[in-house]
Amino acid sequence: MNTAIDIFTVVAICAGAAFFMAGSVGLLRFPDSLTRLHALTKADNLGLGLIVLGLLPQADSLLGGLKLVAVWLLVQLASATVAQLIAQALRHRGRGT
Amino acid sequence: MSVIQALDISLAVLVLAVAIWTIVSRDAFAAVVGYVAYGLLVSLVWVRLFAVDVALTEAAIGSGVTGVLLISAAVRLRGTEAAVAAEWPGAGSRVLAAALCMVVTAALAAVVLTMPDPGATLAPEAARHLAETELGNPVTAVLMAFRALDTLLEKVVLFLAVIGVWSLAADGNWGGIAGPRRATNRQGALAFLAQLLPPVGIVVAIHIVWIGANEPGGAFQGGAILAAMWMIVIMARLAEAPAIGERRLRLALVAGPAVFLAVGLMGFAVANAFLAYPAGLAKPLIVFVEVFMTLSIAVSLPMLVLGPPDRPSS
Amino acid sequence: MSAPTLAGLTGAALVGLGLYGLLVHPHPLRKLLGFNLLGSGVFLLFGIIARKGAAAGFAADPVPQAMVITGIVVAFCATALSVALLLRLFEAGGAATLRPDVGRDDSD
Amino acid sequence: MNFLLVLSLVVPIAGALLAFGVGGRWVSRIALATMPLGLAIAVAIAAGLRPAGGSLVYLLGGWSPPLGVALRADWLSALMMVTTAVVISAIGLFARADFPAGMTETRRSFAFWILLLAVWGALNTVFLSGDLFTFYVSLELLVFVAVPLVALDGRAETLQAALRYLLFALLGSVLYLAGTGLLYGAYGTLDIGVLSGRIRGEPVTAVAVTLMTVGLMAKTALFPLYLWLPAAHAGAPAAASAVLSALVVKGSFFIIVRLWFFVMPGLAGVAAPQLLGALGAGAIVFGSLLALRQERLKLLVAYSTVAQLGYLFLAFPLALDAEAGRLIDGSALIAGLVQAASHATAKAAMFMAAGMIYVALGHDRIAALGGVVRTAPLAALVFLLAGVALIGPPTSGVYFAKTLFLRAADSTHQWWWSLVLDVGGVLTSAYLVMLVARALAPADQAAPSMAGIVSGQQPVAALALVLCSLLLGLLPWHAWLPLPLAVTTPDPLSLDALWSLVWPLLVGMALAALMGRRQNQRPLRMALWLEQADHALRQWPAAGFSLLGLTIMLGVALLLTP
Repeated sequence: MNTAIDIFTVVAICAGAAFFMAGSVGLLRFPDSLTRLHALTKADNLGLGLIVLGLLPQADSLLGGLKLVAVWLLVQLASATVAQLIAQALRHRGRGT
Repeated sequence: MSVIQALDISLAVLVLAVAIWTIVSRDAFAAVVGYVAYGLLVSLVWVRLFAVDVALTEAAIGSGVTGVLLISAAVRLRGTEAAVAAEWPGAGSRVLAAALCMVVTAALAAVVLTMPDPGATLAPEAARHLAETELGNPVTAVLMAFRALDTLLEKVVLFLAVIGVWSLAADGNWGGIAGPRRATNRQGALAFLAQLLPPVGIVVAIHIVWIGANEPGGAFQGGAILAAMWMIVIMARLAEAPAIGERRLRLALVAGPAVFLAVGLMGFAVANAFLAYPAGLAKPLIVFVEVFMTLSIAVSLPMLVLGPPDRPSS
Repeated sequence: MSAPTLAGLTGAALVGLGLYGLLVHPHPLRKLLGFNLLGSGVFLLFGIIARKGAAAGFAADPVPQAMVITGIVVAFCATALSVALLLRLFEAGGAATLRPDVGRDDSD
Repeated sequence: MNFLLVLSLVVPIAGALLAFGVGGRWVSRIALATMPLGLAIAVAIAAGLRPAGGSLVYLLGGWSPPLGVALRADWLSALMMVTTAVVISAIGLFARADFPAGMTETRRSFAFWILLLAVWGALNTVFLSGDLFTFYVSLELLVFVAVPLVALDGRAETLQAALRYLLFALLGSVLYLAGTGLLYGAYGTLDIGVLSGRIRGEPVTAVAVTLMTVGLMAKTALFPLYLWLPAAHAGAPAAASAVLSALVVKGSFFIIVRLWFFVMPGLAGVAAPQLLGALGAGAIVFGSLLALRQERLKLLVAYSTVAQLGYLFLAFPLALDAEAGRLIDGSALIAGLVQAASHATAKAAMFMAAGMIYVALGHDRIAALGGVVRTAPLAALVFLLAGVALIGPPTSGVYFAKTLFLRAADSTHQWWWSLVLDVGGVLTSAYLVMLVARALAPADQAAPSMAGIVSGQQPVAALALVLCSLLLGLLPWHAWLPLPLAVTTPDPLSLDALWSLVWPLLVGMALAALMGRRQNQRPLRMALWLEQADHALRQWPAAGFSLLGLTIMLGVALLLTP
């Protein structure tokens, strides 16, 4: 049972890390700010989600698990807001580069 | 080389690379953004040093609040870099300065490399007396009991910094308001965040102050979170900062050091020394002081970030 | 090389970097960044001292940790006061320079 | 008795917090009400030292070092605390007119009075602390008091001076903090008493002490690290300049003394104290010569501070017992602290006088000082007396200190330091004589219309301070303090004493006369060179190089000490 949980954790975290990697590559390689933003937010949200998911079975208490979920939710909220603000600023300047 | 070691080395390389970037970058704004990232990386280093209290403080104050302050300054000072470009010392001087700085670094590195392991420590002493403070977190015990005077004086530093920033106001704006004005239009993502986040932030801050007695956390970290909540509300223009002449604001600012001082003086009467706590009441008294310290920190940090009042109160 | 030693060496390097930025960079805001780097380098030196002082069941000596927390708060206060001064100087003089002879009458 | 140590820092700080909370016109009243209390506490501590066996100790929170923090009072603390209390009280009296308690709260008054109380608390912490990290926190307190005081007038050049001061002082604090950390890492304690028993002559000690000392020298504005001082001290309001020049720079000096004489007296070696003394000598000569070249009165006084700070550092080589390689807390150290106390009182009075002259004339250009004797006779008198006090007539504290310095130079066979003392006296006389000549000249035109009126209380406060400095050598204060060795008051009426006042004055007069005759000609090449050097040292790159160079020199000197 424990081995199964550990394997689940490792797989989920690796998948999450892969999303982070993809997001970072997108940030560096995409041509303009809006697509970069797209790459970053999508990948980071999913990446962090998978990492939190992978860590959940490892939490030693219910409270610990809730804290992990809370971290994920807060990051969701913050990154959504920041993405929105950046996009607004870009539109305000009238260009997407 | 183990995985952990490889991670440690890459973290150190990353920290240094970002630090070099903040020094050599041509654009001040980019340098400041680099510094914020640097602060977060350094807090990871603190986690690796098993100093979670410090990591929390560094992330919240060293990177977070300092970051807000520096970014807004960099925005307002855009374009001033060109004006001082002529003041750069010549290439020869720069090389010489770099060489001299390297000597300092080399001396410190030599000290680090020759440091005995295990080194000199007060950890056993702190452990022996921890029970007397009725706390579980030794860092809080050092801050609030063993070296309480330093913490008290540091609260006075915070208080003086607020006075120093305020004293830069124009005479006509004394007693007035700093920071952005309140807007009637409450649309937009930031306003949404500023309405959603503070209740969560307040709960988290209270939690961090409360567990600070026994686990990593405490007044500094909790106060910084509360301050961040307030700053988001002000930046989203949902509310204005209070006028600096307002009595409530003044009292909130001095509450931390004043209550600490009062509890310390009470020690003369009930515990035979200044800043001593009577047996059995140490933990409640320390938490009591920390509550007021948190309040003062939560109010001081936004005041420092907003700067001197720039308009009279209406 | 152990994690604390590595952190200590990073700290030593940061001290040199920060010192260079603070002394050589002409722009006050960049000097301030240099000061903050210098400060955090010094704090990391405290970090290695704390970690090497691990004893009595504590993963790190609490005394240097407490000093660093105090130091971080003080460094923030210093940064805030510097920024406020710098912005006021910029407003009042229209320039953000530390050259003493700009707009002064005492140097002939 | 011991609880007085706590009160001496708590009372001013509590006053500052209270004044802030209450606000309005109560701010200055609370500050002024605190002053007699603080003065009484300082005197009580000084008087209590002898009966207590020489020192008083208070364990904060009941925790004993090394884990806890102790406050300690000895003769050094007592001397400096009483001086501070006297100077702050006089400044308080002086500042009542400049920072009035109006019906509505004003920015300047509010900030000034709270900062004045805070600086008192910070200085008392410096004088009483027995712990290296508490020193750090109190140093930061001093920075956060001093910088707003410099910027109080809000003009662009004072804001710039304040920013330069802040950045340089912060650099000093961080260097000090780095050294503190290294000492803790090596010896596991921050308590001065415990540390002095454990410290050894190792490389780590040399690196730590070097960083701490250089950081503190930057804060003390010891030559050549004075880039921030002239503009900062000359640009602040008179009462604030008095605080800064008289007291704030002494705080960091005091910590250097604690570090060298009480933490590591046996590890100083021979070269390092000589280096400190040489910097002091450089300050005396360079600062005095530059004071002679100033065109504004407040700047002259500021450069005179640069020079006078140099005397304090002569205590290091003169206290050295070369055979044992130890710093002895004997007559040279007493001389250094008496010099600090005399300079504090005289320089505060001098800045007050300069401020009153500024008010009375509407300017402080030295070339246009003519007629000041008629417009502001009392201010001119105070300025003259303060200048005389700095030269050192036989009853003054400066003379007392000089006698002890000379005695130490004699007994340690270091004649060159007595030469420095003589040159310093001559140059001080020269700029005073030059000022007197200017002041006695008839007024050029009718008195300018922008002149203001000096409040009646102000000259009294300044005069009281000047008298303290002038009589410090005569008063039997040393009978009260547990000094490490018995010192006798030099006889003020002896021929030697009179001669030692007269000859520097005569030579100074001759020098001033020579300079006056050259007034309309091209300045000497040396003077131009001097001004260029001064200009360079007040720029960041040169100051940075001096700082790094000094760090390396001091480090090498300490590393090579066997």
